[in-house]
Amino acid sequence: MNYWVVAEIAKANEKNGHHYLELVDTVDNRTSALMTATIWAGTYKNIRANIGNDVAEILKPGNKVLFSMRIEFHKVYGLKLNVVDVDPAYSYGEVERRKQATIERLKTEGLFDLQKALYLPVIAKRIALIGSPGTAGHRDFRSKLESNAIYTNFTIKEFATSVQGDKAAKELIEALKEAQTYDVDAIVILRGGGSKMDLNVFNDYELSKHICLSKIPVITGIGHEHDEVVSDLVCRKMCITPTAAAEFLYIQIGTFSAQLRQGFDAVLNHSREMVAGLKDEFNYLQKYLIHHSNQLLLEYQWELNAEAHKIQKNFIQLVQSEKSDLDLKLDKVKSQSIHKIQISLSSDLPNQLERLKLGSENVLSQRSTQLNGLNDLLKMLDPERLLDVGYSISTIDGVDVSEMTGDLLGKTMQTTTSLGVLTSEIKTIKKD
Amino acid sequence: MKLEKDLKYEEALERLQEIVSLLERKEIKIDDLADKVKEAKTLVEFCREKLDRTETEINKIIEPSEG
Amino acid sequence: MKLEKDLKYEEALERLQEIVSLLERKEIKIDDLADKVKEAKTLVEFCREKLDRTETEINKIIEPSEG
Amino acid sequence: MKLEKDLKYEEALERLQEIVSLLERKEIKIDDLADKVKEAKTLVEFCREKLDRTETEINKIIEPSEG
Amino acid sequence: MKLEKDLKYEEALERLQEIVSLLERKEIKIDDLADKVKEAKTLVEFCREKLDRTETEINKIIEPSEG
Amino acid sequence: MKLEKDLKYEEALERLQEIVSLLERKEIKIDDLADKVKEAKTLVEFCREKLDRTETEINKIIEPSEG
Amino acid sequence: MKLEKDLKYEEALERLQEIVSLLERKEIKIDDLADKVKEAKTLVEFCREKLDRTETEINKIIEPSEG
Repeated sequence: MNYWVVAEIAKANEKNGHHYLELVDTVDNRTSALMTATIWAGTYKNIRANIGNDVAEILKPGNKVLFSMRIEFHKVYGLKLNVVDVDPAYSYGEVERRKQATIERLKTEGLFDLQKALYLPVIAKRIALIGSPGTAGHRDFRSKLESNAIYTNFTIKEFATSVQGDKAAKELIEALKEAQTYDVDAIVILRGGGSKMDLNVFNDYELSKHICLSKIPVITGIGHEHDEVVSDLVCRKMCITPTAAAEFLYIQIGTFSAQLRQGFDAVLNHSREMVAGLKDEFNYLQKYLIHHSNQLLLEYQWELNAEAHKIQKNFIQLVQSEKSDLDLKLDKVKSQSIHKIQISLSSDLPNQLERLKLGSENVLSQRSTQLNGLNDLLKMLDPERLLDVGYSISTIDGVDVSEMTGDLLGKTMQTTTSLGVLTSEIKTIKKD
Repeated sequence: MKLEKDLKYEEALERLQEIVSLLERKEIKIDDLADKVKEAKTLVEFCREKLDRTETEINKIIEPSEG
Repeated sequence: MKLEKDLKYEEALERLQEIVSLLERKEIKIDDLADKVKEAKTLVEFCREKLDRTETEINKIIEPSEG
Repeated sequence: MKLEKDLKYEEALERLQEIVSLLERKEIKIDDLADKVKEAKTLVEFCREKLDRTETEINKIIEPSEG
Repeated sequence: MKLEKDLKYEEALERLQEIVSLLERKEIKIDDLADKVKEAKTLVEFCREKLDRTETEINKIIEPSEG
Repeated sequence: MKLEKDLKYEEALERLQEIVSLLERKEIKIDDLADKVKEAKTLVEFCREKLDRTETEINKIIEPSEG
Repeated sequence: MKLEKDLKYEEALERLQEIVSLLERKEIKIDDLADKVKEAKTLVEFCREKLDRTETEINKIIEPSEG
């Protein structure tokens, strides 16, 4: 009959393929039970076939292991415990539990995040390489760093350690310590992978603590398929494989270098664009300046010309109107003068002439009338005319008879008639 | 009867008036009467002629510029 | 009949009017009548000529710059 | 007819106006008429010349810089 | 005619407009006309010269950077 | 025209734009136009020089590392 | 241009990108442009030197406090 028993391995020895274990149980850190157990070589082979290489790791002193045991009683050796099987799941859980305990402890001690606070240079080209030379991981790492298309200008200082086995933790810690004294940008811890139990060394409290305390950023490149080990968690940068660690380093630099180049190109391009843009803007501005200046000037010229034309027109109008006034005045002078002359010619002088004519006619007619009157009188008084009508003139001694005085008797009287002169003697005078 | 060559119209008229006056006053002797009358007639003719001539002359002076 | 050389139009007109006036007042002798009329006529002609000359002169003065 | 050397346009115009006025009031004798007209003409020419000269100057305001 | 040494363009233009105004209101004596015309001409030339000078200056800005 | 010793490009440009703006709005008197134009010219030269110098400088910075 | 003595390369890159950003946002004045480009150049050179330098040997530093 087999029993499942949990026991802590206190000691483990191997002889001829057989494994002899000293199992203990502890209460409050004191051994409460102690017994030896044996894994016969055949059984071990079977277990190993089932679990794999982790079996060595699982059956290490200090581990609590879930065994399937058969209790035998031997006449010579007494009560014996024969291990017939090991449940690795329990061990894994145990590893995990201890890992968690380590994490807790590191956190409690304030060490857990120390690496995270360290500055990992973006150009990490001086590398302290801790690992086992000759392993595949080691080779991969180096060859990646030395022959990639991006950046190869690395300098590597190697610290050779074993990465598995009982001495591994101690050697790794030593290497870490020594690396501190070098002027490197980063410490890379490599392990080419392995089983869970293989990698358990990196869950080691001491090792993890030293990683935390490293003044130089630590990069891990521990190949694993599943959960990270404590070293991964506390280090500055965890990479899943040595190759990944190498890639991280050169890609980091490559990215940086590319960003740098892009940034600088961008600065140059933008600067040139900016200057070109400003020049364009400036040229436009200058064109506007010229255009608007000329436009304004043109307007001023138009205005001036308009003003000049206006003033000229007004001046000319004034002069022209003055000239017409002058012409009018001169015309007036002329027409008034000619008028005056015409009046004199057509009216004054003819009037005078008419009056002259009329006056002379009047004088002549008056004189003519006067003369006619005299002539008529003369005719009337003409004696011959009197005789013709039967009158006669008698004279005595040449004196008109009517004028005679004295004694006329006897006197000879001459009487003139139309018949001739009659001579007679006065014989009588008869008075009225 | 002959008049002085340069007898003036006014003088002729005066003498005419004188003769007419004499005739009116019958102060002319019958013997002179005929002579006086003749003289008067001559004077009248002289005067008339003078007037006619003057008129003609004046017309000649004035007319041409009237036409 | 001859007028003074520098007779003025106004003087001529005045003398003309004097003559006309004399005639109108019949204060003129027949013997002088023709002479006075002739004188008047001369004066009229003088005046007319003067006016004509003045008109021509005025036309000459003003025409050229009118054209 | 000679004008004073420094006769002003306004004075000339005034004198011209005076002549016109005299003519309108018929206060100019025929004898003086031609002279007055001549004077008027001289005054007008004086004024016109003055205006012509000014006009030439006026045309120069724009001309020279137009060309 | 002489302008003040530091005459402004605006002032010159204003003075030109004043002359136009005087002309429009016929408040310029003909005797002063020639002077006014000369003044106007001087002012116009002053303005024109100022504009020309400014134009040259503007062209100077254009030339060097256009080449 | 002298610019301040430590005039910035932006300030110069701003002042240029101001001048252009004034010109556009026709708010510059002709008397000031020449001065403004002169100022603009100085500013234009300043800006152009600054741009050229900056460009040259940038090219100088690039060249060695471009080679 | 002088960089701080203990400038980190990331910081250099960051500052370079800041300059790019400023340029992209057009927040750099032309007056500062050449300086900024120069700064960028200095930053790039600072980084590039580090990248290009071959560190033939890692000098072993034995810290007194570590020993």
